Amino acid sequence: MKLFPIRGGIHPDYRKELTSDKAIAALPMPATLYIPLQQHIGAPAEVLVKEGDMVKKGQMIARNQGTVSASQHAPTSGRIRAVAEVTAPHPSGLPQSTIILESDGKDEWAELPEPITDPFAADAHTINERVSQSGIVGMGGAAFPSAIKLNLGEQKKLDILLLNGAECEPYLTCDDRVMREYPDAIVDGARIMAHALGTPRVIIAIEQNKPQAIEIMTKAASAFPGVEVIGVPVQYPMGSERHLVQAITGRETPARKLTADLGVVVHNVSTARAVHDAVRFGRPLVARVVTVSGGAIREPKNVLTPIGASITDLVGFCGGFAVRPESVVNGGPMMGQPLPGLDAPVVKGTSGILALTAGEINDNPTSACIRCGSCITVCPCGLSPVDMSAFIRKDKLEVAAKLGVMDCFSCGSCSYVCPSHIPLVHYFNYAKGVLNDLERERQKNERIKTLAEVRTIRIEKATEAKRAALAARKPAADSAAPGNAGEPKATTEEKANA
Amino acid sequence: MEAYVLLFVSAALVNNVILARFLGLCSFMGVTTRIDTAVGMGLATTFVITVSSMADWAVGAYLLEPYNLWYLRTVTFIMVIAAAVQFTELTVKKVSPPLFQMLGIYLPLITTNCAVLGVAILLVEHKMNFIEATLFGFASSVGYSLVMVMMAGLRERLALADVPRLFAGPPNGFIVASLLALAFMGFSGMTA
Amino acid sequence: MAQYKTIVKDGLWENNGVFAMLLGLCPAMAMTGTATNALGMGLATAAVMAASSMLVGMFRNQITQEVRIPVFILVVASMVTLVDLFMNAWMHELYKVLGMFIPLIVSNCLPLARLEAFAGKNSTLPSLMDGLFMGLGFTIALTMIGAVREIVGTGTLFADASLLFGPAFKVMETRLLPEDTGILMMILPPGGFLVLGLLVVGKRILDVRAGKAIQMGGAHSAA
Amino acid sequence: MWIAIGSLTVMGIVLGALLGVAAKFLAVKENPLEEELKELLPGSQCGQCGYVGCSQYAAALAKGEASVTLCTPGGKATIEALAKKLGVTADTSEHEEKLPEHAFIVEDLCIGCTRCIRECSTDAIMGANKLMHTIIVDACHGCAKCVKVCPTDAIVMVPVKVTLRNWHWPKPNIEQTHAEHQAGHAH
Amino acid sequence: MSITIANKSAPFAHGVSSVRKTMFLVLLALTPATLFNLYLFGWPAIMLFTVTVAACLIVEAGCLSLAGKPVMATLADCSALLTGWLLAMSLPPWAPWWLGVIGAVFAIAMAKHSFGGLGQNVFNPAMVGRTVLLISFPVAMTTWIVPYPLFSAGAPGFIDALAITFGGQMPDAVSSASALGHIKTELSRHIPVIQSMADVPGLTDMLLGYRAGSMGETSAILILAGGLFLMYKRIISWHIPLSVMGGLFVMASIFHLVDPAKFASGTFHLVSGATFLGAFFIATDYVTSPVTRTGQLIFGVGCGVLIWLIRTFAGYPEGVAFAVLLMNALTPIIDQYTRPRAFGRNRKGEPLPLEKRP
Amino acid sequence: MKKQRTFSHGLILGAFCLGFGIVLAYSDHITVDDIKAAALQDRLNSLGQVIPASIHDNNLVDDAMVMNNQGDQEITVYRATKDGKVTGLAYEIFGVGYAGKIKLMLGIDTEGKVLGVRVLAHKETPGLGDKMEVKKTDWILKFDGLSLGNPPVEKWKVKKDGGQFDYWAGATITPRGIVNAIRNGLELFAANKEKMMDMNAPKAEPNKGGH
Amino acid sequence: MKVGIAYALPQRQAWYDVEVPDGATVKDAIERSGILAQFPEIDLVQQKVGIYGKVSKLDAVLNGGDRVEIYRTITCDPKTVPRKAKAGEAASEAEG
Amino acid sequence: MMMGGIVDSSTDYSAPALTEGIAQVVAVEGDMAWLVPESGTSCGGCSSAAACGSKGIGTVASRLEQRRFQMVNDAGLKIGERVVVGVSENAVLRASLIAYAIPLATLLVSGGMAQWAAGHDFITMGAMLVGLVFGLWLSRVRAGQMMARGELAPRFIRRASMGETCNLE
Repeated sequence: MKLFPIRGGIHPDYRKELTSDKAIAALPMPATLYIPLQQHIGAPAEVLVKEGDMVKKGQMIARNQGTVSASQHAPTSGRIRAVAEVTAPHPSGLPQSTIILESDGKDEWAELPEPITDPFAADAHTINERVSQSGIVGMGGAAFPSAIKLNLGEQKKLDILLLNGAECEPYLTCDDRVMREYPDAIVDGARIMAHALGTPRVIIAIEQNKPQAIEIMTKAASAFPGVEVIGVPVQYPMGSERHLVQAITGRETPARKLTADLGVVVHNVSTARAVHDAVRFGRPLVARVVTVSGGAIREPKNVLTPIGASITDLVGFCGGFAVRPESVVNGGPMMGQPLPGLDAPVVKGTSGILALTAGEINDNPTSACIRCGSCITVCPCGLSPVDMSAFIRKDKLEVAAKLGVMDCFSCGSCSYVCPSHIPLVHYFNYAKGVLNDLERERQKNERIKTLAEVRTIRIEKATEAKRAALAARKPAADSAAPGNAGEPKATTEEKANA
Repeated sequence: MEAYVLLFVSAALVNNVILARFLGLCSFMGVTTRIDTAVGMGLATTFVITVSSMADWAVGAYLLEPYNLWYLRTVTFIMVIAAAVQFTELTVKKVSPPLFQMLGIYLPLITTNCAVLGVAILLVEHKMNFIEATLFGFASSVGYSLVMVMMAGLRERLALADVPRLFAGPPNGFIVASLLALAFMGFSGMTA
Repeated sequence: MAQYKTIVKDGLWENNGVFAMLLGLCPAMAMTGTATNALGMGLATAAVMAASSMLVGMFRNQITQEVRIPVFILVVASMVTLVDLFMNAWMHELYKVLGMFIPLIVSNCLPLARLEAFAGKNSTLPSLMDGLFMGLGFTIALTMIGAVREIVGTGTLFADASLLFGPAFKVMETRLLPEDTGILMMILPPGGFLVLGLLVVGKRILDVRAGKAIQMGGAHSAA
Repeated sequence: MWIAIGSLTVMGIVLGALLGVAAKFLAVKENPLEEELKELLPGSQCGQCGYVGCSQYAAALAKGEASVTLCTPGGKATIEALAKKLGVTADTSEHEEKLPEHAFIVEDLCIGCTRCIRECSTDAIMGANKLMHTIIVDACHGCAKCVKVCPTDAIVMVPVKVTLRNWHWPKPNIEQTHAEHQAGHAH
Repeated sequence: MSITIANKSAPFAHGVSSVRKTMFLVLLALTPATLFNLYLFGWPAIMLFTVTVAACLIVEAGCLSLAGKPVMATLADCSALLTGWLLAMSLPPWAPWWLGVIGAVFAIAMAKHSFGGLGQNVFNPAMVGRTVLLISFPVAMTTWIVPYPLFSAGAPGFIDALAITFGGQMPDAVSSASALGHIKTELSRHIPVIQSMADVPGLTDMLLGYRAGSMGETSAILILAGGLFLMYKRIISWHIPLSVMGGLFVMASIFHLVDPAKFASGTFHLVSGATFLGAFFIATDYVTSPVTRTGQLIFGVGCGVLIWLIRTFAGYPEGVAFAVLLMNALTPIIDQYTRPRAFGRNRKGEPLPLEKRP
Repeated sequence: MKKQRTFSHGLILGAFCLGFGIVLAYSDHITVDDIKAAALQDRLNSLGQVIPASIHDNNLVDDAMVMNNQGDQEITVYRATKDGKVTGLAYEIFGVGYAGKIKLMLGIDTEGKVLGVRVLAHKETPGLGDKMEVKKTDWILKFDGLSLGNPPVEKWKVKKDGGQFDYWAGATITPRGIVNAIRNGLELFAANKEKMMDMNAPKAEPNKGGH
Repeated sequence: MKVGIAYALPQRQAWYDVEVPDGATVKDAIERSGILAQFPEIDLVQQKVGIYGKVSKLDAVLNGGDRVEIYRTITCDPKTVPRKAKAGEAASEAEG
Repeated sequence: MMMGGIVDSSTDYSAPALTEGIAQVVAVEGDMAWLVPESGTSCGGCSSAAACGSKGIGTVASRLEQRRFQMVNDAGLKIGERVVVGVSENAVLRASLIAYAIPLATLLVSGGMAQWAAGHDFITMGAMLVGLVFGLWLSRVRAGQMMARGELAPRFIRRASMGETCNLE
């Protein structure tokens, strides 16, 4: 199949060999699990349990709330210790509402929903409902509730389900391992999703630096005519949804539109496997494969981890730190988030935990920009990081916005190549945050202005009504004292209070 | 033809109004913080200079010369220029009020732009004929606009630079102008 | 009296037309190849400023808002013409050098700005003082620029002063560097801009020493 | 000589007439400045500026009687906008951007007097006579007028809380990174 | 277990590039040509080179300490070294020492540090230095000598060199005109180019560098090799060098075809003067050239055309420095109008229209 | 009312114009003679440098004539007479310098021998191309006494071009332009000797030129 | 017609807009808004309701734009709560 | 995990063109409405007004005069109404091209042609005058066209809601 070139991109040092050839190992069930109510984009889930409740594995303990949300399930059986504020796996180090579950060691399954025996006979709604019930979110890192994406078939005419197995981030091999070890589950999950979406074609895109995965997946897909496996060039960030779609179809997703508008829906390979589990066995998403790697980890490997296991447990399982890490990263080195500490739990979107040494990060002091233009060359979004960061530095965020800082998806290519080691992505994240703040503030101000006006009108009306009432009363009782009659009643009340 | 090309190059580049003749420096330092402003000012000035140099030439040839009133040139020229600006203002307003709304602010600045008067005086000093005068006016103002836009571009860039505090603002502008003038020295001798 | 003291101080240095307000740049560049020319130009401008400020101060009540600017221009233009005529008649050598630039005093921003800012609002005598001292401050600035450019550029100071002002000024002519050793660029256009820029920096350094805040941008602070 | 005087005079008259025509052409019927200024103000009529409401402040501004720095709820942005509109330079250095705040009612002190409710121009306080009053944070813009009228000091201003939803990366401090690194090398 | 506070956003990986490495590679690429020229022009050239580079470093250090920036750390980025090096290469080899020093002051203090130092300047510092010298000291800056290779007969010894560089005692007999200067002078006497071309060194000599000229002008072939090395190392892309040479060559060739008596050929323009040095090492200066590929092409063609215009019509025989400065002045505007198209948007920034799908 | 205001603007401005018109006209009136005298003196001064006072007893400006030179430019030829006999001529010649035209005044005697040359105006680079000014060097004085035959025509070049005239370091174009200009000036005389010496030819207006 | 429904706790507040038919009562609006599901602790028997700071009955008829408010009781004894200093009181009195 | 910072942003920052602004109707003349913009000018170029001695020209009142603009009143606007208008981003550039470059070009071209054909100063002058008038007419037409497309002048987008404020930057 003919592929299309994508703009820019880089070829970082991948270092996938640290973990790619080791089979997935399961983490022994930790004694305590921390399940945040929000592990996804959207509204946090609503707690269904309270302190002291006994739950079984797979039991729903928090329900999705609102349209964009996902439910949470107990990763093992045990007792709810508390619903409390616990540090989130987030660079801010801020706490969030988390269900704390103490394992009883039995790992007993709850009564699960009935498997859908023939999903291809079931209607889309049934499948979506099941996916939604199972708390499945995008497992590539963005953690967008998958059921919503599976609903797109209702609104748009779709052609292709694109399964993203590019895994372009260095170090990460969890998708690679899942593809190698569970190819049939992935293909089946993909076919179920394609059925729900109504797409005739399924394309599984895998970067060419994973030849075994390509081979195994091709074999697994060979039985199904609608399913193709395509090796895509090794080029970071090939795994970005829009770029992968461009590479496969040659079509560029317009800004502020979705790939679905081009007829393509993209899901992660691990998500497909989770869908398979949910549909065929009724199992909700309670565990995921996490790559634990980096130069500071003694025994890097891929670990099947229950959601909510603390990162300390995970690192301990991998032999602990060989050297003091410079940074511990949640996700890949390019787009991952630094962790403020190791207390935070693994969540559904955690694809990797990397403990990186200073040498691996290769962070040097920032020097002045020499306008070499490398950042422009590598930017897959066609932006001008050099100019945007200069404007942000001088607090001219509106100009940076004009230049497209909101179109940046923080892939990190520009920061990676910058010879002056300017924290370009950091600038953009800052700008995006402030611009969002401003947007929020603007919305709030508009609201407040309206509120004030509404109130003024209301009070005017009330005064008017009172005056009218008074005028009506006046002829009747024309001996009433004219001055005091209009005084608001509230004053007397107040006096009573005082 | 070649003479006209030379006249043009000489007036626009070699003896650039701003960089070699030092005319119109107020607007050069003042209205060059943004490119589109510089373009607006440049085009407005180009129009006014061209029109007023024609008018000034006519006043010179048909009023001052016959009656030997050259000593009144300063007064008459400046009034002709003021009238030309006023004329432009009214015409633009007549032609399109929205245009006027957008460009109106530049026009009053032009009356006191010494480039306009300077060009008029120069074409008298050089005893040019009508065609030369028109071309000279036009070429000079093209050179003016060119330098204005270049300067605006540079200053937009420098607004992002970490200019030392002592140099920030006007001194930096002068140094840029100095370097720009240095670059334009490369054209010297082009008309010899 | 205090008012006049402020006028003098402002005009000569504090609020100097060139260094602080960045006005009248055209002659400040064009006529400062040598200190002598600069001095001549400065004095001519000062004369125009003093005369026109006085006139405007006198007639300020007759000038309506709408015709203000044209009248100001007219006043300056007339004064300039007078200077032009008198200089041509009685200081012909100087006129030969400054000739082309005398008419341009009209569109020098400084006289107009002072008419607008001061003379239009004050009575005759303060206006005259303001015009005169602003003009002298302008002369000082021009002469400083001219002196720096001349010394660095050609190694002389007030060369040809005797030719322009009269034989009495022969004493001012000095040579500070040997023949042909100056940095020629200084008397060429780039040097003009450079020296003005550096002198503004110099004034800032003095201001900082004196414990004052740096005046960031004269008329255009946005820069 | 007569030609000189004559031509100059004629020119003057013509130019003056031209100007007159222009002035007539451009005449404005009213001065909309006050309206414009009013629009720049938050419009919550909080009165912290010392004037009765935003309109009065705007009127004072238009007349040049008031300083542009008086509007507290509007913050730095409003000051700058007003300054820009009026063509003055505002010294915003003293008006450091305050962190956004909202009012908060200490429940143990609230006696349900409804004074604050009447004071609030955005209906951000909910409650009734002798019943608990509560601030609706989303509707509160932090004017702090309620704080002044509360008889029991039950209302305090608290900073808007930073949560995972509104947290964002701070601006990178390059100089600091540089210094840190140097310190690192020194070890 | 305590780990570093998360004070920096992703990415947590970085390529091997650094400013110092980039500058170092450029210096490396310049080395062969420099060594050859130092050999060619002997001791005086070595002295001038040393003085100029040292002056640049000292001025840089002075400016840095005045600005309160770390001196040694910044000096180590090699940018001042490179500026000094390029400035030295654009001077006549036997020029007096003060030329190098004055050039260094203007290049580093005026053109670079008054804007805030590395990366903030808008004009190429080395070319500012050279241009200031050229218009200030036209005589010294246009006094060329024929090559006197080190240790060859007639070459000045160490002591003679001291006299030349520091004593200002230029031997009278050795001066010679550069090829471009010669043609220009002859043309002004109405001697056709074809005729005057007979007096300038042949193409091979021009390429190999056995001719009069500044250190950077001679030895085109070694400069070319250095440039190709930089391209191979991906320090520079082909866009600027090729478009500079292309613009110059095309203009020169067209006019040469029209009137060979008045206009020198494209090939001559390419190998003479500082074309190669300008195209590969000066116009490609990151800080002062456009950042996008399209912008670089426009910049390069502009440089090429201006070089030809200035060489052919203006007063100065060599136009590289002026052309580069003029295009530097246009760089911000070029940059603004050649920004790449953002993903999913058209050139204006509007979101792309949604195409009709088959 | 609007109309009235329009009118009054015109009147105010008109009144000022009238006032200044009178002042200026009067000033012109009192200065015009002095300006003329200054201009005349100026001209005489420059002529005096190329025609020694000893060889004439007339006012050089009075006996001027106008003719065209080789380049079809109108030039004024000033003639020195002693006892009614022409003893010398002076006229403007033009050379092409580095930065533009160079205007010189050439004075010759009746045999075509150079009495003196002076630069009137030029745009050459100060400090480099201005060495022909008598203030700077005495280079220009070396032409005194030379004529077309002395040195021979082929030697009327700068040394660099195989002629006999010095040039100064860094600049060849300027001296070359001047040498050419002088040679052309001498050739003009050679070709138009009769016409130029004809005192009956129509005389030029003494104060023409310069406003 | 559109009316607002609000309930507020110190840390969590809700203020929804709901569309109700003309002539709807306070109770109708509360039920329609679903606010009871969000705050299960609301007990309409115990807690008072009102419109814009005025206590009203559950079966009061609404007008467009009204805000239905569900109140909580005060927790302190108004008699024992310390009052602001006299000066402050006077000032607020004057303002009020 | 990207939990923070999700705002339902209705603003496409990078999109060009139409910068919205609020204007108030100050007069209605026939089918045209006069409006005064409420935000600052887009050019910010008056910084040199003081420098050039035309300070008075740049005062608030006079600048407001000049910023009055006219718009076809299709929407039946009344005095005092506030409306949202959109202005194209690079309008100043386009506007100055239309207002000055077109007439100037026709003036020079017609003058040049007349000079080449007739070679007489008076004819040339006449031709230039004709060219200028023609160019002014042309720019009027162009301005009209572009105005119709909303590329040049502010155009009516919608009536401003009560709470709508001007977008300050």
